[in-house]
Amino acid sequence: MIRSSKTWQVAAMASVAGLVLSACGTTDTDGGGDASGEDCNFKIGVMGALSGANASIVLPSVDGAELALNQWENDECEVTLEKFDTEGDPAKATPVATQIAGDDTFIGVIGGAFSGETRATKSIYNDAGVTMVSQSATATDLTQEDPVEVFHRLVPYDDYQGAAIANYLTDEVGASKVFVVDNSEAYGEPLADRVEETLGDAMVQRDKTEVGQTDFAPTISKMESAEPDAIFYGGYIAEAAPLLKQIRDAGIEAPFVGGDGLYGADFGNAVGAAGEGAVVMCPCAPIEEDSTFAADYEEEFGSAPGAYAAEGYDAMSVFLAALDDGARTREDVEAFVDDYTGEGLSKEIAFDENGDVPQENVSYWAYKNEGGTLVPEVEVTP
Amino acid sequence: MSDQTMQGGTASVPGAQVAPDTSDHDALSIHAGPQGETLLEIDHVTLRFGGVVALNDVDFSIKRGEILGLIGPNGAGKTTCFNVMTGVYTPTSGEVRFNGKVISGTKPHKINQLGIARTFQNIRLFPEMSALENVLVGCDARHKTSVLGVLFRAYRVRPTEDQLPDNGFKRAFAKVFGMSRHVLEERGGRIRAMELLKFVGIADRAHELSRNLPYGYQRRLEIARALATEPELLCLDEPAAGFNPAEKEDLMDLIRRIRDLGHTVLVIEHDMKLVLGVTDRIIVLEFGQKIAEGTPDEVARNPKVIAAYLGEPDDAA
Amino acid sequence: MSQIFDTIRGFSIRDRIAQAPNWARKVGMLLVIAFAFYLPFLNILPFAYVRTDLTSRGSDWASVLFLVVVYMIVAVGLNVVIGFAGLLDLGYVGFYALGAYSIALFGSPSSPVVEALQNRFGLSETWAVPFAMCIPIAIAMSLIAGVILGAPTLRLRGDYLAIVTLGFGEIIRITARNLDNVTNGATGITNVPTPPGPETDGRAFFNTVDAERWYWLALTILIIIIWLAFRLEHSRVGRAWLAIREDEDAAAIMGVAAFKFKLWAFAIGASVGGLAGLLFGSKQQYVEPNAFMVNLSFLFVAMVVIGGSGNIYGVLLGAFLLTYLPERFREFQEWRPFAFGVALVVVMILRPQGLVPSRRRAREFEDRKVEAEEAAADV
Amino acid sequence: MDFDALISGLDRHTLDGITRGSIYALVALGYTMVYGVMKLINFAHSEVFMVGTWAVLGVYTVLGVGAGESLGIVIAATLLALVGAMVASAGTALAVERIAYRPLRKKGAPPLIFLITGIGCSMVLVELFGQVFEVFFGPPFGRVTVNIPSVLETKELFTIPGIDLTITNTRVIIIVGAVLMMLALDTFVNKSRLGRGVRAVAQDPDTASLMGVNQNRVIMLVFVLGGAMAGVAALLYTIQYDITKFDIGFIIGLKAFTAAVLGGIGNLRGALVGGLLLGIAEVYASTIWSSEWANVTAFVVLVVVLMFRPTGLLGESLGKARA
Repeated sequence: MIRSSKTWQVAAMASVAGLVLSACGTTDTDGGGDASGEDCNFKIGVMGALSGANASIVLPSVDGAELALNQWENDECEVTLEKFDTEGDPAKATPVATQIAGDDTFIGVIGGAFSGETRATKSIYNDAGVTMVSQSATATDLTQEDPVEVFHRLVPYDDYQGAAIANYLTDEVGASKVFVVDNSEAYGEPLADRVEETLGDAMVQRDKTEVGQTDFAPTISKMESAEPDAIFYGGYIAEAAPLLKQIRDAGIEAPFVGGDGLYGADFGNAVGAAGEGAVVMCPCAPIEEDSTFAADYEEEFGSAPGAYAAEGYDAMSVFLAALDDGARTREDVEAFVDDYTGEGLSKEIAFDENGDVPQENVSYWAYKNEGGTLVPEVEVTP
Repeated sequence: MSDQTMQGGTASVPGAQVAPDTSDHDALSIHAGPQGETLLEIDHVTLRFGGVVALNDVDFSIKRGEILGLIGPNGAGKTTCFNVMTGVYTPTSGEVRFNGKVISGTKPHKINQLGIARTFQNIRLFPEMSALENVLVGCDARHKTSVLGVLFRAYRVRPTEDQLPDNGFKRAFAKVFGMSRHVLEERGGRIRAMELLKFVGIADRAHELSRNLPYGYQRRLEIARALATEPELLCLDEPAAGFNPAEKEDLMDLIRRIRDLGHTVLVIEHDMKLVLGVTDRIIVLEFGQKIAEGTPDEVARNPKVIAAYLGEPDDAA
Repeated sequence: MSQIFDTIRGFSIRDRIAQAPNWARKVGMLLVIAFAFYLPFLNILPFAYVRTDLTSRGSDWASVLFLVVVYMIVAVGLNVVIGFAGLLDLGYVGFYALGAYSIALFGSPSSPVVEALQNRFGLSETWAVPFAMCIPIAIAMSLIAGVILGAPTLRLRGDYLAIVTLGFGEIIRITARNLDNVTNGATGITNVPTPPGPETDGRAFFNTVDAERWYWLALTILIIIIWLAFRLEHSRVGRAWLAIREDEDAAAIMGVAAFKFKLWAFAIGASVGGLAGLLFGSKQQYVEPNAFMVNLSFLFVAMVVIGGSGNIYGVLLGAFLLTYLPERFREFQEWRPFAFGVALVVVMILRPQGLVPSRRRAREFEDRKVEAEEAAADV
Repeated sequence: MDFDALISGLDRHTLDGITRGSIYALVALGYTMVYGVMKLINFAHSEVFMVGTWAVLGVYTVLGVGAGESLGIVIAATLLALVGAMVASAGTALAVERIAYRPLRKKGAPPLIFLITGIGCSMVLVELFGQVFEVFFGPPFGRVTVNIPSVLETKELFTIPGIDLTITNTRVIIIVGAVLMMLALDTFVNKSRLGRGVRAVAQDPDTASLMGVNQNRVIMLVFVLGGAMAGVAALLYTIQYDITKFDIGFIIGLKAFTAAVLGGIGNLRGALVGGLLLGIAEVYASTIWSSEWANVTAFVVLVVVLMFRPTGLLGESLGKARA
């Protein structure tokens, strides 16, 4: 018992010490900068896969947003861009979204970059009234089946993209027997579904593969018997590279077309010689090489603007325009963005009632892999 | 816990004569059927492993209430015989009947529930459990609480007067709503386990891990654990191995007292003196075959037995 | 590192707790629970440095706490399988996924299953199975899955069981991804229901913004589950598991129905995992197959082993550390997986029995160490 | 469901399956050898394979070779890459043993601890290539897919007449290479003096050490051999698929481990049988349905086989590898 009474002494001392220390103060869990209508100190979040295998599709847009912020001139307001890494994982995106939603100094979010995390977080942002402008989430349901007030995006949804790809396949490539492959994931499968829908009879066969797969022999043998005159793949670079290599090894020379999941700076490097001439479709207009944006971007980040860099720039510009316009609360920003119209880098920006850019403003481009870089080939309409 | 009060019991020093057990063990006696009837029949059992014949047409029976010895030189098939009886092996041909019911091919835990328990030649206690817990595992074999019963304690029973808690409120509650069978079983199990430890004479170290117990205690703990499952038939596999003469005396006494509780006992033993001293009847095995059967006197005079043992004088020691 | 452990051991906290008077232990327990409930609002220096939202790039403290508690539930459930029964389950994420999917499939008005029910019985478009009904469905589904998985495979030896369970976890995920007409495939299911509650500030009580309410709900469930787990541990069931772990054959001969108890361990673990998955899916309000990758199974096992397999407090600590630390140190984002791997190796080498091992396990380790040293000395 | 496609091209699909399975089998050898001797699952073995693929890339980069070299250079570069991959993989395996497993063995830790440590090692190795090296050395390290030049280009060798089955040089190299390496390993374990030591330790470590077998040396040897086989697998993999990535090891490792268990873990020939069976089963399933069901098929095959043969097709035990 003697020993245990000592324990209680220690416990008592610890609690007293705790109380004394607690008088020292509290932390500022809002993360600094109280939001009030008068001083204009705001934060804009960007959330997406900043690390992980798919970061190369997201990082350029974050850089684009940063560039837009750096170039912004406004004496009144102080805006910081806060980057949140979600690894593209919806489960990791929700605490981030709740954090942003709970911090009043955030007046807007650029993102989510992918559809899955956007689906998981958009109701959080909606509840808190934080405006979202996504640079690259293309899933149809985000605006068409299950729209929320605050969600806007600068890219057209998969339905249009699928139609555009199908049109490219039939009109530009002149294919009448397209073999459609997807990666069974939330990105590739719906896109391939749309392509299939639009192609109709022009599709000979459909096959599904796995993420992380490297041996595509069963798919190749299906292709050999189907004898397609074009191949579409809805998926990401990691699987496209071995798939392409095996297609070419098998002596199938049909043109290879991929969706915007392949539109990344590392595509050329990953596919190597087998990917020469492969086409990547993207709802992103090419950035003129001599444009000021490309030059500025190159100067700032040391590389040519990659996937969705222009969309990232535009998303940031929309928010900054709202602040220029005098918006100081989330409600103001939301109202401003809903009615926004303006000439963006990527396209003529406006949002319809679902948060989509009107179809006529969107351009689709086919990029051809030439010697390891994606070169704009032709613009396509859905 | 209530078992704190139970500590003490019969204090004994390892190696020394265990003080005669004076406590009342009526609670430990089991309800056994009519004495003298056939309890277990080994009916022409043959067991082969590949080409090796471990048991060859072994045929004997055990009567309720007797102490039967099973002897034979090393490798004669005694332990194999136990393994067949307790369900570890299924005989190649022939069958084992217990209380008239065929048990060969039944799973070991089912056989235990039917009423056969055993100890092991090379002690196989649960080393990380205390002596008491080891016995409790045996007691659990007779407990009826299911896993859900443990979790939710929804199965209530009306407690007897001495099972009621002392605390006034709890007492009133228990009177109205009854008590969880799990709690009662758990409590009863502890009391019984402690009684058993006293019965075999090792209650003084009930709360020690079984692996830390001295050798003699471990042997006796195995017996207590087996008794806890309330077996009609208790099989002891070389219980005296490594004992000195004084301990062997104790053991003989213990075996008789076990029989007095109503258990039937089957003993495998090398020590002829112990076997001849304690058993009512003896079966002799050699090379997997029964070579003799009879009272200790008959067996001791049987020339085949003498030959078998003289052939291997080392093991007969 | 080991000196630190020795110092901590010097305090012999466990002995002191065990020696403390009964009332003091009860009061202490209540204080700990009260503190746990207060945790989301902890804002007093220096304790507030545990918060994960100190920088504006952090993540919401209450949301992190919620995830910590959900993983604690998982760890307590998996501890029944690994720590108590000694079975290696590498597919625990499968049960977690089943729990999340059951509430999504039956509770969400936009799930194909509910839509089929609506059409079949002419129900309105907003109809779905109520939340309260989804709980037994989720538990039953994961429990049945546990029995279906366990019944044929529990007879396999440890390492075989590991790969079979791992495969099971993958089968659940891939099936959920591929069965487009049942689970919406890779797109996942939105509008997963939340628990009912009074409307406050114009929002549902369990909404997406006030994460602390979710935390309190999960914490309550965790406490109940811990309490039940202790009941199991100190009962005939816990003894049977220990006996099976130590000597399965001897246990069987002593009347322990080894297979039955192992299957129970599996089923109990599975239903706890399912319950955790249900909480996760409901809070997330969105369920998709990629949230249930194999890596999560490894993380769960790591929680149990790092914390101290077999000891409920240990696995709670393990779950806390492995969930909390990566969130607390978000600023090192890219380096976190690397640090995680290094930490896993270092902790295991320095303290293979786990940070807070059960006493029995700790002794087993000492024995093994001595044996290993003796074996080494023989050479 | 397209059974016609399976039946009509059965020869072709079987060949595809054998090609895929050969690589599984080679990686499975590493799991099986370690398990046979130490009775533990070396979870870091998948990364041992991954390191091998990077070594191939490294050798090609240093030599500066690409597609379309002359035959002599192709053979020389491929052989050098083979050596490089074997050395790198064996070295990685050895490092994992020395740094992570040996201290645990000294403490006599149970298998579960080795498992978690192996997962930790695996994460460290993955992150080295996906993150750490990128920070220090830049590309090609990092989290992107990296192309490995097709030094050995795929060419049609001949067509089997009658069934119209085209055989390419890469296929021949993969299948023949895998079988040769496996035969060599089998002979080594069964015939050589060192191999006897391995079998002795696998059968009975205590007796083996009493007989003067140095257990540590045997364990190191086992890791080196398993690693070297993973290195061979890495070269064959790069020849066939032309890529590497920081996380490619995981899936191959998972399949290889499944293959090892399927054949009977601890049994060298079991690894071959398990690998080939798994490869064929996956390809058949991918043909009948599509590749999205391949992994499910693999695990279902495993469960079914284990239900009827609880220790795998050929049973376990490295010691009795001859049986």
